[in-house]
Amino acid sequence: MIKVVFFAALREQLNCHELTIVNENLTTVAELKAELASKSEQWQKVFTTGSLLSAVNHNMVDGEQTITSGDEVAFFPPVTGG
Amino acid sequence: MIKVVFFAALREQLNCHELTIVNENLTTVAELKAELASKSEQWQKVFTTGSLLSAVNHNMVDGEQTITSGDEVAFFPPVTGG
Amino acid sequence: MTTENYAPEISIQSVDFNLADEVALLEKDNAIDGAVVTFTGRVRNKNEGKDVTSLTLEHYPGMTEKSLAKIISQAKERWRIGRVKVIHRVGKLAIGEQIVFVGVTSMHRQDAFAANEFIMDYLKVQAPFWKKENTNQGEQWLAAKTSDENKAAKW
Amino acid sequence: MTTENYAPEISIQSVDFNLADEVALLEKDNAIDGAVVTFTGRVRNKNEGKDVTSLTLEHYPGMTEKSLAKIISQAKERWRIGRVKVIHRVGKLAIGEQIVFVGVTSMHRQDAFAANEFIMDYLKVQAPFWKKENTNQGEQWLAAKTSDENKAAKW
Repeated sequence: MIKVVFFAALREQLNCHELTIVNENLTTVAELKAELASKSEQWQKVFTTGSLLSAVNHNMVDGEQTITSGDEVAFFPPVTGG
Repeated sequence: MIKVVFFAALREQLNCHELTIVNENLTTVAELKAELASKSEQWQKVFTTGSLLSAVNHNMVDGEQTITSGDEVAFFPPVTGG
Repeated sequence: MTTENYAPEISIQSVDFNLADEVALLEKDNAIDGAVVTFTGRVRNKNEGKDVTSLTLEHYPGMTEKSLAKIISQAKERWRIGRVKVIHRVGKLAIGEQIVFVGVTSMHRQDAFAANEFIMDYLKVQAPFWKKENTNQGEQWLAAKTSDENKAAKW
Repeated sequence: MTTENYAPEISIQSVDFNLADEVALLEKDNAIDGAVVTFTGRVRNKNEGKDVTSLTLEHYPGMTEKSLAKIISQAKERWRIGRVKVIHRVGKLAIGEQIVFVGVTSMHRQDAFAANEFIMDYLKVQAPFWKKENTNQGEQWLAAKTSDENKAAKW
């Protein structure tokens, strides 16, 4: 079970802050993205945005990052704090 | 007439903050320094210190700087503010 | 990992902060550090020609603290600095309100200057904050700037 | 030329200053500048292994203001900055007391960071201030540091 969270513009575009994925066959962030993209046309569009960032357990990662049950995966646009 | 002022360690070594020079033949800061150095052995010693800085009318200058009557010339050690 | 792990160096808060109080804490019982550099970022009234009326700041609780702690720890490895404080506000902020504070002390001034700017440059590209701008032409999420990426890449 | 010509950007004073008040003045009616960088220099309790008990600061009235005005004007030519304030204290100062304040505002943070450090680096080698250190081994005038010359030469 993977907890997935979305922030900022992404959260608004998906109209979703958090969801849980139970597919045990997902082993990387890239695979999780593909799974999420398959949900609908809107999700497809959002998850093919090149600038999307991802984090696993609060660390910024790239698509190759492996994930396991219990992980928290986050997707969000480039950050704009400060 | 040239007003000459001294600061910090220099002022203490010379035991003098300010004096007036009336020699009208002095045309540069270097010449003024030589004139001051000739006052005594102590002044000679102080004015041959390589690191001495000089200012004419509140602008940092080198020995080539010309001076004219009415100028204020200052001599002091390297600055240590901040 | 709780926010308290990072106290007192990091604070994410919706309430305002007081510059003088923060600097007093950095200096308290700290006679060894002669230099204090502070950065304060505030909501500007203009951005790219638009009149801004307010900002709304969102962040990723947990990851924010972790990423700031990592940035501070990198700064401590690179420069000889004493105390550090980073405050970032979240929620809705009006024009002129303080958004972010970075304070760094050091024995020698160049360390505090460099570390402070480094922390700000990295915060800008690595800490999970997002700004929504409320303008006279509606609201919109700010786009990240390439110039910020370049500044962080310089170090 | 009177000191008033440089007001309110430069102040040479024996009394202490208040960081919060100075920053408030830099920010007042200034919603265009989102960045404020401050540097505060204080009397340290140690210098080159000696226990310092106090400092005595001497300066060259008239030239001090002129040299600081020139440094500020150079900073304004080199960076896009808004407001600047430089305060330097003179007279006898105890450990922990504030010696110098430089505050700079700008629209973009790198300008305020660079201009502030530039002003401090130039002040250190060009403004006519001299420090006498009162230590447990007697009093002595501080020697200028080559490292300060090198820092100023970098710009």
